[in-house]
Amino acid sequence: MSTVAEQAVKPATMAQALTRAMRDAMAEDPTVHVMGEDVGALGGVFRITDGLAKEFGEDRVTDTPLAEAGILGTAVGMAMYGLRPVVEMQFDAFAYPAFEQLISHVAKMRNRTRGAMPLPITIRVPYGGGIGGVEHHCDSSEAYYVATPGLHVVTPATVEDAYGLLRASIASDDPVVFLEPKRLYWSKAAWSPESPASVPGIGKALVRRTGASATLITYGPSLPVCLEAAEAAREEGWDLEVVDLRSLVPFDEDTVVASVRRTGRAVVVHEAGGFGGPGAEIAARVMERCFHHLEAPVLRVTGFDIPYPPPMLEKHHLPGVDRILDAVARLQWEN
Amino acid sequence: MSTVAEQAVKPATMAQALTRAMRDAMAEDPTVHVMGEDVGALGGVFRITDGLAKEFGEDRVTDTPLAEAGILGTAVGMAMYGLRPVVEMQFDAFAYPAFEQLISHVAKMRNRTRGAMPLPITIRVPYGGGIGGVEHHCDSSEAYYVATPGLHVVTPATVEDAYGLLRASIASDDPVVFLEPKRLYWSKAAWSPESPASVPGIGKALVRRTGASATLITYGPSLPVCLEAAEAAREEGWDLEVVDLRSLVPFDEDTVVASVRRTGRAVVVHEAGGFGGPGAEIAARVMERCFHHLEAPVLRVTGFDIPYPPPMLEKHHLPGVDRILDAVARLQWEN
Amino acid sequence: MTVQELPGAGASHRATPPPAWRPRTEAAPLLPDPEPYRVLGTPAADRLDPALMRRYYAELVRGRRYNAQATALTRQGRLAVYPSTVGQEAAEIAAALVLEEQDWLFPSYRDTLAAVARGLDPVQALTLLRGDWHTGYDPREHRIAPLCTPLATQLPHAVGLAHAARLRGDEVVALAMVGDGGTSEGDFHEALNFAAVWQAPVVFLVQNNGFAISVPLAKQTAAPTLAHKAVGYGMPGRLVDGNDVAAMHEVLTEAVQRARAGGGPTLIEAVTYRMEAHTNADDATRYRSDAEVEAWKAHDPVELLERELTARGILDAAGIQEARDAAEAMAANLRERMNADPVLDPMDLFAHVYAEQTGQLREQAELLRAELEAEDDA
Amino acid sequence: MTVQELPGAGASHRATPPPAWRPRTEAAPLLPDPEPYRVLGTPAADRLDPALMRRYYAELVRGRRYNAQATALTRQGRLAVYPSTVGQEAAEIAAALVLEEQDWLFPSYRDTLAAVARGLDPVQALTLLRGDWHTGYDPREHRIAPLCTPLATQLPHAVGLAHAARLRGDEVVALAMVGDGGTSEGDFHEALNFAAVWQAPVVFLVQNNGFAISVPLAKQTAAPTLAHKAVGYGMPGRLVDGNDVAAMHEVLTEAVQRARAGGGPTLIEAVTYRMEAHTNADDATRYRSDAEVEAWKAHDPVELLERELTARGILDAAGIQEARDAAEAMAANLRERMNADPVLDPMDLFAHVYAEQTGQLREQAELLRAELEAEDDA
Ligand SMILES: Cc1ncc(C[n+]2csc(CCOP(=O)(O)OP(=O)(O)O)c2C)c(N)n1
Ligand SMILES: Cc1ncc(C[n+]2csc(CCOP(=O)(O)OP(=O)(O)O)c2C)c(N)n1
Ligand SMILES: [Mg+2]
Ligand SMILES: [Mg+2]
Repeated sequence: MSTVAEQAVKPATMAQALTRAMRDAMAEDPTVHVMGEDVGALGGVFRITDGLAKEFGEDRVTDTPLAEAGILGTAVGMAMYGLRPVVEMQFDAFAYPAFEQLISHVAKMRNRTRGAMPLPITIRVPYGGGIGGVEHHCDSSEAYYVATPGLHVVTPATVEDAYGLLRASIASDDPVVFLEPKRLYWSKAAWSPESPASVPGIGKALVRRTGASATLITYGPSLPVCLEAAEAAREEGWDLEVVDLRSLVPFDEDTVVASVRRTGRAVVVHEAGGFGGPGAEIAARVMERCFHHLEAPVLRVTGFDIPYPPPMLEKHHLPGVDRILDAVARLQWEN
Repeated sequence: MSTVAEQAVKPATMAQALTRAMRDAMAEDPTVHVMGEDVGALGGVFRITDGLAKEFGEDRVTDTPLAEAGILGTAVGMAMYGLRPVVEMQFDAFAYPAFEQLISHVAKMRNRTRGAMPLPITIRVPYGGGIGGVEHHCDSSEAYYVATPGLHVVTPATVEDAYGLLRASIASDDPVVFLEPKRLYWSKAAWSPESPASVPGIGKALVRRTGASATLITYGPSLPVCLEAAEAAREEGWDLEVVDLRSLVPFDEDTVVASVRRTGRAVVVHEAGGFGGPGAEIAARVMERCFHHLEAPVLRVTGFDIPYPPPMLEKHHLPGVDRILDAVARLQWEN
Repeated sequence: MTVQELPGAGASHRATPPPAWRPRTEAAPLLPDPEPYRVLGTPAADRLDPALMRRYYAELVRGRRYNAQATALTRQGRLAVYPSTVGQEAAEIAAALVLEEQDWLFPSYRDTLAAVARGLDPVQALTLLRGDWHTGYDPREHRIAPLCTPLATQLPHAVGLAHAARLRGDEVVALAMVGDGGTSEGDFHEALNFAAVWQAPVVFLVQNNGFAISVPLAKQTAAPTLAHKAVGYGMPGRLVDGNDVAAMHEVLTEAVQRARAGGGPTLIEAVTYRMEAHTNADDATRYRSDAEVEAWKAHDPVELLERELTARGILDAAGIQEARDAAEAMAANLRERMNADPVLDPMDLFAHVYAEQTGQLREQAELLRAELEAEDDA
Repeated sequence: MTVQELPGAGASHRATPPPAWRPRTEAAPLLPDPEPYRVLGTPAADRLDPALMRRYYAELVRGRRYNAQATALTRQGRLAVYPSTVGQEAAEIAAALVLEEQDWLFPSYRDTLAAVARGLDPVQALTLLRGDWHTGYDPREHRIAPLCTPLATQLPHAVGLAHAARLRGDEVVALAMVGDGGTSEGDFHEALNFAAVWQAPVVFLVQNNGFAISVPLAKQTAAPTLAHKAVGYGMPGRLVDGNDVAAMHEVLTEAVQRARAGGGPTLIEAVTYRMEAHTNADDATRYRSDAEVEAWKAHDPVELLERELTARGILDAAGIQEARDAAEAMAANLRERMNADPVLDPMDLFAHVYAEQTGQLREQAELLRAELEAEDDA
């Protein structure tokens, strides 16, 4: 392994940070097991489990048969026996076969047994678009997870958070759906695994950029877009604050509400479809808690309410800087 | 079959209206097929398909093997060949095994094929609680369906609508998730199948009670509760309007917005969990469109964000009259 | 046999056949006997262990009484619903008795009797069906997974648990129960496949009781028998008379031992019959004839054993009476305890959703607490 | 055999065995041959139909060229991704050619070649992988279901369609394709079970090409062969050399005919090998040896046929050249047409979500239209 000094200077990708998080968790805790399709010799189709099988052996890093319900279902059993399975779903849409296991068991087991049988399972799901993937490879399915009590739903937007949040997820005694923004896998930052101190566990949002005119509330793949939009907004005379939720469940209402109360205006941004999407909850909740502070309704800039488009059209679907700025412009500035 | 005169006077249950809707659709259109677990000789565990197998034979009313993905998946193939399958899922939570088929195929087939291959499938799902059912028998899973573009999501609250909306769903060229409020199955109304004229197809909300002080927005099993709450509210001096959505997708924004602009206050009521539930979308949308008309934030009275409780505790979970009135009281009347 | 030796590889211009492929195992040892294995009433009964059979007899009588008492409790409104195992007691009880202490049982929603036979307090076993808390026991205490309502979904849990135990070096066997209808679910398939690939120490016990609610076996499968499904996973399949408790004991024991010894999973089909309706809420006359039920009465598991044991002098009138008295005592105790209203704390709704309550749940809990206090005041 | 005749029913105190149970079919006719069926290089090749084999030869050469061209297009950025079927052409093409016009093909994501062999324009077949519209053809025109990415999910569609056709009295057979990995999915199980119970006219063709991306067959199943899975559904299972196009033709034809005649479904395992990486994006050296790939080269489906046909004088140098020329022409045409940028209308995003646009979608379409107009203005 590389030394601290090396790590500190070299920029790392989010993919590397995720791999490192699993590696460190496995090294520290022998009950952590990684399982999924192609996670062994291949290291996963995104190479996120690269090298783990070699280091920890096939018993702890297991290429399973090709059956997602089976993967999650057996992970439930393993967790019942005291292991901490980290499950990889190969793509967002290929987690759907495991929905019954997820909803009826993973999310409910602790509650059903009055706390006697918690399930510390981390379900890693590469999600979202922007990588030219064909249908079924680009879904943003967080609405389903968010609406399922008993699950934590976490998604990093930075290299550092990728490490810290994945470590926290694996350490959690509750099941975590860990959504990995595919198109940020290769994003880079100067990062060393020795300093993940800034991630205070699951459930804390972070103000990534302070601003006074309005708040952009976002997470995962849309954070860089929002930061870019905030930069561009300066030309228009808007000073935007950007909040990175990092975890959708638990939802850090206090951080969000404090920001919006300060700015008086908000736009929620995510790739998932708007109708019934997570942004609806955020908008509804913000309006409930900030009603008398709001100068304009909370707006949403989201993916359209359509099946994910083919690669050649995806740029029209994804929330981009212009669409975000258009929404900011609609925040009733002339009032 | 009974005569018009008989029908007109006899009260009918919602269960009977649903049965009659399938019967009439099957009699009119030989491509309508009913399939599911126990829908044949038994007539379904709720007896909603009672008598259909006898009248139309096993080829058109089919007891399938016990596998929900298989049921919906074969229905997709049947629809591809020109049939109109009406699929019964035995209970809400037992529709989950069919999620991948629903999300990745049923919802997307028309779009994927640029309209060449629409799927006229009706998926009947008995849903919700209030009948003393054990776990997995009382879920309100509409959030999942609502967040899936390509599906219509319909739910009747009255005997008349049960008939009319089910006919409209079966007649629809698009897939419809038809949510049947279990606890209203045995609700009664004087109703004759010969006069379903008041149901103008899918996608129209209805003001069930006019009022001036605030709007209760609801659907399905919560409509009777809201109407009761509206009655009780008169004592408190509130004159509540009650809107029955009847269809969550398409969502009749105009009817809802018109009502709230008139009353200036709104509470959304449903059994499904609040966090990421359909009420979030409704609240967010209403606030967006009615911002300057609102005297108070739109509030929500919903099921808690917990796995559905055991029968002995469900009364504490379900939105009841008192909880609705408490929410109405919080609509900042003193402002 | 390697593919090099395949017939037809003779022609001289023919390339050597593909080296990566070869049959992984022979099918023959996987195939079940064509008829259900039986002991009672056959010469094999000569080797019965009297003490064991007396124990089984007592358990069967107790199980039958438990079924009757539970159904009576539904009529008195003390149970919301009860799926009876009258007629299936032999399979239920053998499934419990063949397991050792460290082993795990994965019951389906119907299998409260198996759980009780394994030592679970019947009152705890029945909380789900009574309407109080979903799972009334700590699964780790008796190593009994929660009664599982979504069909076949607990089978992969059994596989994962058994696999985990094996990885940790523990000699744990998991026995998972499912009905004939449940074999049609995708989860059944995936569980058996994972178990076979991992050679996990699991025994899959299918109780083929003829029906999935109203749907008869002929609409559920076209397979020769459900035990034949084992072939497709590369595990042995066994067909057994589910009403013959001695046969059940032998077949299950063999499978448990194979699993414990590292020999991998087994699929067992126990042919039996659900004598009563699906649950007390069901009307079985809609889908089956009295004649069919009557015919199966002649093959009752309790009577089969009683006749065999009395004919062989293993059991006498006093032994029968003793078993019945014990069963009555159990029923009386159950009745009495079930007649007490359980006390539930509504605040428990929020206590176990997560290890740590989220802010949103805390808010909701406060709402409910305020409502309850207001009610108390009124 | 009825249960009344079961062994062990002799003891006098024994009740008559349960009347409702009996084995539904014999297992023997369901069992596959233990080795893959072969024609080429065996005496069975004496009966080859020269005209048919020349047609197959031309198609195989074209198929091989199609694969090469498609992979080349990925390098030129004209295709986003391409899962090659080099080495699997015999299975791909036989699957298409055994079908009649009214029949339906249900391809997996890998099977563009089968679709092309059935008559689909390669450019239309490739839209999904090119990145323009998901399904580039009207499935009803050639009776080819959309290429299916979620594995095994199209198998129940094939069953439903075949069942619907049979209910309507149409003699339609559905042939559904899946990989070795796909057999592990629950949908595979459910589809085969429904097909067998309904006796639907479906042929399930599993191409066992040794890998599911990186996962070898031994981690996918412990079954003797994948064809043995048929037994558990009560349908015949057939094992065939997937690189032997004559054997593929015979086995598939027999299954299609049985289905058409009302004899129900068949499961066929074609043993083959994926010569190239999973897709152009994959690195196969991470999980398999060159030696293995080399060994399979000696069993190449195109060469196997070419050798057999030239040895038998069915094919000569001119015939070979003719096939290659035709393949080159196809490739040139494909190359040229794929080099043109497809024109997509962004507004199509909203056109086919529903028969009738919802109000919300109309609003979103207006937003996009305004953006596009603003861009045009800029
Ligand atoms: C996934 C799922 N689908 C449907 C049901 C509803 N259901 C409860 S019991 C039952 C029949 C089960 O039949 P079988 O597997 O033969 O078990 P048995 O009831 O005979 O013990 C059905 C359909 C369920 N519990 N789970
Ligand atoms: C439900 C589902 N899970 C995972 C995937 C991702 N995936 C694509 S191809 C593939 C391997 C398929 O292997 P196999 O069935 O043998 O077909 P082959 O690629 O060999 O043709 C996987 C895992 C998928 N497409 N669908
Ligand atoms: Mg059964
Ligand atoms: Mg393969």
